[in-house]
This record gives sequence, C-alpha cells and structure tokens, in this order.
Amino acid sequence: MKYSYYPGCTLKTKAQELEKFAIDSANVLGFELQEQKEWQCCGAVYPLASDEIASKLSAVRSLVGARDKGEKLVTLCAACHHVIKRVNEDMKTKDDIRTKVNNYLELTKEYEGETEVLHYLEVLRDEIGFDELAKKVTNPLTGRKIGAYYGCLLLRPSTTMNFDDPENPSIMEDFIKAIGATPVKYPYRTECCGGYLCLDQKELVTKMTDNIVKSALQHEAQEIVTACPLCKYNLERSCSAEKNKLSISYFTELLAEALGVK
Amino acid sequence: MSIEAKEIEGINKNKFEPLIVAFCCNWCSYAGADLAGTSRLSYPANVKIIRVPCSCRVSENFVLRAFQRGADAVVIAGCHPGDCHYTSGNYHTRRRFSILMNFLEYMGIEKERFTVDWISAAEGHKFASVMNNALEKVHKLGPNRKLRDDRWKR
Amino acid sequence: MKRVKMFSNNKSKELNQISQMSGQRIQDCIQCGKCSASCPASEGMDILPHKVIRLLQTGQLDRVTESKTIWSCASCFTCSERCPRGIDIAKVLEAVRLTVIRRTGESRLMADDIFEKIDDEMPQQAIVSALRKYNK
Amino acid sequence: MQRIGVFVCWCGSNIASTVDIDKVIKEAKKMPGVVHAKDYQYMCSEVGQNLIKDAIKEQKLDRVVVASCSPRMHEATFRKAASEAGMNPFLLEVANIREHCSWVHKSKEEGTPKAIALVGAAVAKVAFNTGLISGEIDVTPRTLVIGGGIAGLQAAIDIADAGYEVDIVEKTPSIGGKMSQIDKTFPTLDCAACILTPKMVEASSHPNITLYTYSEVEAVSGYVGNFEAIIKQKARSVNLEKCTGCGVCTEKCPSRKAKSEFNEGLTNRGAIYSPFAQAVPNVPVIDREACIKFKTGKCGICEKVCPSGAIEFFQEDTNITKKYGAIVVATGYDIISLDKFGEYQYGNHPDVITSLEFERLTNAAGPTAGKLLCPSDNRKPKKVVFIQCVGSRDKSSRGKTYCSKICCMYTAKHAMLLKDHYPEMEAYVFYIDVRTAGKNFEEFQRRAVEEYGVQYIKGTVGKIFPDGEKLQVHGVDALTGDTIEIDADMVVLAAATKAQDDTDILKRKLSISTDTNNFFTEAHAKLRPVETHSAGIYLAGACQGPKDIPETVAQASAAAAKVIGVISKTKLVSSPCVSEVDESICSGCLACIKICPYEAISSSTVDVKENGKTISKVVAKVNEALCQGCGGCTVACRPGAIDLKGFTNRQILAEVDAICR
Repeated sequence: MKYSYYPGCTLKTKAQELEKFAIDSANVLGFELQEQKEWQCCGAVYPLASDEIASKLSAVRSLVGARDKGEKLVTLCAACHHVIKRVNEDMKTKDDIRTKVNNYLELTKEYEGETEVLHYLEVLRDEIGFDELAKKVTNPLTGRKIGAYYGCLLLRPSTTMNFDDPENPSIMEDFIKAIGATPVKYPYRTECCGGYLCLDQKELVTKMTDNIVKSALQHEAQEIVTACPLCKYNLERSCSAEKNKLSISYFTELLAEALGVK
Repeated sequence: MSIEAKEIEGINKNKFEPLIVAFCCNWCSYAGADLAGTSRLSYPANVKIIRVPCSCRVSENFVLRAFQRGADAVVIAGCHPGDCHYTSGNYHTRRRFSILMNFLEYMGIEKERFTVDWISAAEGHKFASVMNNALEKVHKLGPNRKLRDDRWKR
Repeated sequence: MKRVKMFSNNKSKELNQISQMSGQRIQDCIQCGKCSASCPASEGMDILPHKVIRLLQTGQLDRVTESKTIWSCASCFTCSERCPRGIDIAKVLEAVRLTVIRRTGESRLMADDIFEKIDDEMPQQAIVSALRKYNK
Repeated sequence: MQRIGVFVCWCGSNIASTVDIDKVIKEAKKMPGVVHAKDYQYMCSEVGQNLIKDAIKEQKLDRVVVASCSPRMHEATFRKAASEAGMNPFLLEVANIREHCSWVHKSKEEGTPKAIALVGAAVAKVAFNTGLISGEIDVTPRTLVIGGGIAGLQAAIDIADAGYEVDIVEKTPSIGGKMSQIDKTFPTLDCAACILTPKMVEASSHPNITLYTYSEVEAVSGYVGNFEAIIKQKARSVNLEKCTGCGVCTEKCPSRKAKSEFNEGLTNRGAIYSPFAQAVPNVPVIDREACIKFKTGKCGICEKVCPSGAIEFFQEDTNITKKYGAIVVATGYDIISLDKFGEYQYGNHPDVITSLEFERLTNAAGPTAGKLLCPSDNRKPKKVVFIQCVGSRDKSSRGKTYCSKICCMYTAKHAMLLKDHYPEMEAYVFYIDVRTAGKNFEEFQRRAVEEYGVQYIKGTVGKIFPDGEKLQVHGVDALTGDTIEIDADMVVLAAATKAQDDTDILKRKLSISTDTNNFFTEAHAKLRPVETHSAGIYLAGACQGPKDIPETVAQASAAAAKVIGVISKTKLVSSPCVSEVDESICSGCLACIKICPYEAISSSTVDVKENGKTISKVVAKVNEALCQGCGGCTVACRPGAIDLKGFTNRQILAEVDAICR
C-alpha cells in the first residue's frame, strides 16, 4: 500500500526521529510513505478566523497533490494533521472558503475535499490493524509501563478530527498494548501542554506540563509517548526539572523498537 | 469527661424518663406529626400521641386522667385558629383549656406541664419543636407527683 | 466602581467583526461556565473565558482586548469541545486576538524578538504557531 | 373476653431497623385480650392482607390491631381487608409505629418500648370498639363552580359535557378572568382571546351550564353530595333578558371618572359599562358608586337611550339558594401591590408599569390599540427594561417567599413580542434565575435572547431615577460584576402573584384550609392535588398556587373528573363516626346545639320511664347525615350524655391509661 506523505517542517529539523522510525517501521509493516514533492509548511496552527484564506492554501496544495495521485494523505506531526484535516473539512463543507480557495489556486480540477487525511496512528489502527501489528512485533516491550499523552490537536474538535473519543481516547493505549507494553491511563493525558505559549508565557506552560507529568507519575507511568513535537518539547523542557523524571519519546520510536528496526 | 457528658450521666442516674401524652387532631396536628416522621425529624420517644378527630374532642377529663395516671406533661395540638377542619372546633378548645390552665394551677400542677398549641399539617418542624420544648420544661420541673395516683403504680 | 452604560444595539464595528470572523453566536451563551471550568490555561488569565463572552454580550470589547486572557489561550479547543451551547470559544478568542493584532503596529510578537525567546531544542512548529497567533 | 389479633409490619427496614419486631410481638401476646400476634415484612401487600384475613377466620378474631404506618395512610386498606374477612371494619385499629415512632427515633432502645406502648394503647382502645354501620346519603347531581376564569370554565364545561348541571358564580360582570386581559400566550404565542372566547361562548350557551355573573357565594352549608349555597346576585341595574348588548348606553354615559378594571386602570370607563367587547354575557352593569343618577338622582341618560328598555335602576341584590353535590373552587390569583417597592417608582412615574398593564398596552383591543406607547406622553419608547422577581422569592415583609412561576415566561414573551414588532427597540431583562421548566419553555426563552437579541442581565435593579422623560435604571450585571445604568423609556415590573384577598372569607364559608401564603391547600401534595380535606370540594387553577394556563386547564379537568366521580353516584357512604345521644342521661339543656357547627343537633321530645312513671322530656337529637364527627358536643355535654362513635370517652380513656401504665 502506498500513501502520500506530508512530513512538515519540524520533522525535517528538530523531530527527525519521529519521521525516520515511522518510515522504517512502515517498510516492515508493508506500506510505503511517499513524501510529497514541494510540500509547504502548513502554518502550524489552523486559521480559526473565517476570513483567513491565504493561510489555508498550503494545506490545500498538499491535499490536491494526494488527490491527483489518487492516494490517501498521511501525516505524522499532530499539528500538521490538525491543520490539514480541518482545512480539508472546510473545503468539503464551507462553500465560501471552497470558492475563494479554488478561485485563487486556479486548479485544472477544482478541489472539494475529496482526499482522505490519515494520521499514522490511524493507518496503524484502521488500515493495518493493531492485531496485525502485534503479529509483526519481534521485540515486544514487555513490562514497560507507558503513559500515552494525546495532547489537543489530534482529538479536538472531535466532530472534525474524528480521531477518537475526545474525553476518553484509547487509540494510543491500544497501540501500546500491540507492541507488548502496558499502557497507563492517567486523567491528564488529554489536557493541553500549553503549546506555543512556551515562547511567551513560560511560567504558565510550566504549571500546565507539571500537572500532566505529575498525573502520569501518580499513575505509575515509567515513560510517556506522544505524537507531537511541541508536546514532547514542553513535557521535556518547559516542565520544572524536579517533575521531569520521565523519558518522553515519539510513538514511532517505540514502534521501531518493537519491530526490531531501531 | 466533659461537663456535658457528666450531666447526661446524672440524668441517667436519676432515671427520670418523663411521659408526655399528646392529643392531636386528625386533620392538622396528627398529619403534622406524620410529616415530622416523613421528614425524619427527631423528638423524644417520651411523647405518645393519641388521635382525636378534632382538638375540641379532648375533654378536660382526658387531661386530668393523664396526670392522674402519671403523665408528666400533656400537650393538646389542633389546627391553627381559623383553619379548623370543622370550622370552629379549635376555638372551643382554646376557651376550654385556658380555663383548665387556671384550674390546674389551682390544684398545684405547674402550668408548664400543660401545653395547647396549633400545628398545621405542613408544620412537621413545629411539631418536633413543640414536643422538644414540652420535654425540656418537664425536665426542669421533675416528675409530676401532685395528681399521681399511687394505687395505679405497680 | 464606575457604572457601565448599556448600548446593546449600537454594537461597535469591531464587535460585529468579531461575530463575523468567529462565525459564532455569542448571544447563545447561557453563562454556565463550562469553558472556564475546563480551561487548562485559566491560571494565566485575568478574565475567565465565560466572562469574556459575557463582556462581549454586553458590548464591552475594550475590556477583552486589554485583558491578559486572549494571550493566555493556547487554542487547545477544550472549551469548544465541551460547550453545551455549541459555541466555539477558541474561535471567539482568535477573533479578538486578530482584532488587536490587525490594528496597525499592535502585533504582540515581532519577528526580531523571537531569538531571545527560543532555545536550541524548540521545534519550528512553536515558532511558526506563535508568529501566526501574535503577529500580522 | 375478646379475641384480639395484633399484626406488626416491618415496612421493609423502615420500621424494623429501629423497632425490635420480635420483642413487640412477645409483649403484644401478653396484652389483655390478645390471642394472636404475627409480623410480616409488608403488611399492606396482598400477602400481608391475606395474613390478617386468614387469622380473622382461623383464629376467630373479633378485633384487630395493625401496627404499621400512619392510619392516614393505610387504615382504609386494612379495614377493607377486615371487612372482606367478615369482620366489621370499625373493629380494627391502627397503631402508628412508623411516622410516630421508627422514623423519629434513632435506636431500638428508644423505638421498641415506644412501639410497645403504642400497640398497647391501640389494643386497649380496640377492646372498646363496636361494630359501626355506614349510612347512605343522597347526592344532588349539580355542581357549583366558584370563579369564571379559564379554570372554572374548563371544569364547568367538562362536567356539563358529562351530562350534569353546573352553575358558575363569577364575581365580575363577565366570565373570562385574567386570561381575557392577556394578549398572547407562551410558549406558542397564539392569541389568548382566540382560544379563550370560544370557551366563554361554549360555557354561556351550554344547556347544562348556568352563569351567575356579578355574583358572589354568600354562604355554603352541608356536606359532600348535599351542599347548599346562597348566591348573592348583585344588582346589575340592567335586565339580562331585555338587553341586546347594543352598547349605546355605555357610549352615552356622561360619567368618565371610573378606572377601567379590565385595562388595569390605564383608561377610564363609564358608570354603565361592559368590561370588554367580548364580555359574556354582553350586558353592561351600572357601577352605582360612579353613576350620577345614583349619586345625585339626576341624569338617567342610559335609560333614555336604551332602545329595549333594559335599564332598571330599581334592581336590588337578590339571594338565590341552590343545592349542589360538589363544589369546584377556581377563584384564581391576583398580583401584589407595589406600594412598598418605592425604589422602582411604580405609582410615581406613569412609565413604570406592571406586566399586566404591559399586556393591555400591547393588546390590539387595549387602550393604545396595540401600539406600545409610554403612558406618560404617548411617545414610542426606545429602551424598555423588564425587572423580574419584583416581590417574588422575597423573604421580607413586602414580598412573597415563593417563586411566582409564570413571570420568567411571560417576561420572555413580552420582550420577544416587543422586539418582533419594533426591532429597533432595545429590551433588557433583569433576572435572578430564569426558570423555564415546562414543555418547550427553555427553547422559547432562549429564542428571545438568541433570535430577537433581548439582553438578559443576571442581577437586579437597585433603584430607578426618573430623569426628565427618561428613567435612569441603576442595576448590576452579576456575571461581569459591573454596576450598570440604562436610560430607559419604560420599565415593566413582573410583580409577584398572590392569593386573592378574599381567600380567607371564602375558606371559612367552605371550611377548607389555606397554606401560609393563603393559597388553598390540597389534600395531599402529590397524590391528591385537586382535592381539599373537605369531601366534595375541589380546587382548580391558581387559587391553589401559582400556575400557568396549561397547568390550570389540566387541574381544572382533573377537578371535573373528581366531581363527576361524586355526582355520578346516586348514593354516597357516610362516616358512621358520628355523635350519639344517650336519652336516658340527657338533661335537655341543649348546650350541644350551640356548639355544633353543622346544625346537626336539634331538640326533640321523647317519652321516658323514670321511677316507674312515663314522663315526656326534651332531649338532644343528632341528625347522623349532618354530623361530621368533630366531637365538640361530647365535651360540651354536662351530664356526659353524648358520645362520639369511633372515639368514645371509654376508648380514649383506655388509650390514656394504657400509655400511662
């Protein structure tokens, strides 16, 4: 199976391991992530105001690229996934935005949100299947107690993201089980880490991340996995030092380890 | 041991468990007592209720008989004046027992032992507080000895 | 405390713009407080989210634009997800932020100032996001 | 010696948790006359009742004591069971060991001895019980409905449709009540007149309904099935048959000083007037206090202009006496006086009005023909402030502690209608809570805010400062914490509802009770919501508590169903617990006659044998159909000749003795 793959800027710089392990694991699991040509930065945040059109164009270009190849579009970074998925929803449902974007892009064939946008985790769950994944695990991470940290962008708003139950998700826990480890559910796993506030309001982000790490520790997690580079950064760097006793890693790293390709 | 606990122990030593007979009219006060129960209020177990159709059914003889047989206090409760189910029964009650009150005093029975009050079907709380007050007064007075018929005592 | 004059129907141009930009029906809010109770960043706010909506309902945009609250929102969408009246509060706050930074010379963050705020490990995503949110 | 059976109920754990049932049974068996004692978890269940029935037969019991919940709850149930087992039902007594014992005491140490004492008292009493036979009484199949508003009309129409005669007594010149003053109804906004006037016409033309308008109930006597009421028809001064309702008299009347009640005093009316155009009957009345003819003797214009000679100055109040089987009280509500709310300036400034006045100002048939204008100078208001809970939820002496229930909804209606007719007007509503518990109510109120842009402000108004033609309203928005000021043109006050002022008088006439707020009391808050404690008298509408129209109509139909249940019977069973005279002791002083509130005692002459001679003497005689069994006469009787069946002196003294043992 071949997918169009949108990496995003962070994966080419600060979060290279998120991408590397994902691609290596995909090869073991029998699917291919084909990086899109000439992809552009998605903008990292979804433009919430109804009058912002230009900032949605880069996402649409990628969506059109995938459509033209007849492939589903796979993302890895939570922020990119959020932006592309929501822009796609706008193209599907908002006449005003669709018209303006199409007028601007002057495409040979107008884009109406046809492309299916999948996060790598969704590929594992819905395309491969966690049972199949478990069968391919050669190096099960038995005995490791891992807390999943979802953050915001994959889950909310649930009507558009349609990723999992926004208040009680299970996809990452199911993933952890499939690679042989023990998932740890803790109540703060869906609370916001503070995101981009780390530039401007470091103290606030410290409070927010401390709560998350404290909660994970209380529930006896030994490590945390996440799908978002900014979440990883905040949990590692914005968190106060005494709380930060946990290693934070990308889910793809654990996947590669379990599949024996790390 | 706290002072309070000592006092309570003192009461137990004296073993004075007063007896209060309450006559309650069927329409208001008996229903008020029912409401006190439904609302899980508490009043002392020393109170025993006798149901009568109307407070005006209570004869002076019933009150005197109760004192004679050893009751430490008697309460008569009816509907509020003006609210009598039988229009005017409680007015008769009021007049009869203001006279009886004087008579009891004349006989040497402390008037605090005898209460006439109005308790509506909606006043569960009032029922409990009237009974608690009656008990408190009797505790201060001690047992009723004036009219007690010792032949009746076992 | 000064008495506030109420002029509901003479909404300022900017207030109308906020309704349009956000696409949200501010008048639908019944002030249940779910957004404020849910907000993970409320500690950094001087006006809680439900009160922001109330101030907008009563036409007091200035108090909202002057507040710390709009810069403490991390756009985590918890409030939007849980609002029983279907109001996307994150969109409302975004519209207020944009109203401020679109005014000439009122960008919260200048590109030149970025370097003193970042470290070597900070992902690009954070910088791009912040510029998108704080600069026009 | 009697054979008494004692049955102790656990009531699940309700009784059993604080009363040692085994001990009660053990002690009961020792009581004089007791031959059988049994306990069961739920004595009121079929199994429990069968336990009693079987024991009556097998153990040949002649008296039964059930120790259970209050006799007000299940005495009837157990007596019916005893009767089915062939025992006279009045040979059964209930000892109340739940409400009066297990529920008020916390431990078995307290509860058990008390339960034993209460069972002992009941056993002592039942030993003196005698079998009583219920009498039968006739039923007059006619109903009196007091009040001709929507509640009274609905009840009357339902009863009349079932084929029974109904008389409606209405205090004012027309039926229709408060609903006739209202413009639109929530939450559907259909016009009140469009749904009310057909009912008024139906009531007036129904062959089974007689209307007594401009009339009042003067006195009521009797009891269920056999009430007798005196209806005072106030002098209308216009012949009901001759008048054609042409209205010439009302136009020509030169007196214009009286305030129109229908328009809430916003307009004046003539001395001869019909309250409103759709009045039923459409026959005017002369307000004698305003009429120049009655004050000075001169005038009489109405008489001259009347084409049908219907004006009759000579009319006098007349009393009609009629018999009824049942009575429906549907006297409605009123709104409180706002005299004590000086801060709102009601009465000081004409543009501060009540909600009912607002109804009139928006009604097409009202003083402004439906245009909303400030009463002060007839200008169109730009900003209207509505203040809710004026006197409602107010524990101080000037208000009412309860929620008036209808204000949230009608205020939303008013504000919405205002914005609908005049979108440029601003509407503000100060509220403490918005209470919209009703079908489609919440959606309706939110529509006012979300679709029509009504500004709801949580908080209230401190004071209104009249300022030229404006009213400076000083209030607070508790949600933002701001004190606010609105320069309003009109302020509408949602005044608290209250019981009618003459409730006290009517309740004495009917021997029914009222609650602390002067609303009539239902027999049971949940299970008997339309009955009173007086058999045969039922409640409908807001006289029982604040209510909106759908609730009022539902209650009226419920009351009608209860009435039909009574008057459709040819005979009713009367309580046998009535007074009884021992003629041999009666001295004929007849003190009892004066005490009886039902005039059930009369004197009669009987022949008695005394010392071998037959002499005739005067004695008291009780009419068992009239006696209601209060027992007042028994205490008044000097020789002790009268006793009350079911509560005899011996029975009560036996209880006293048993308790004091």
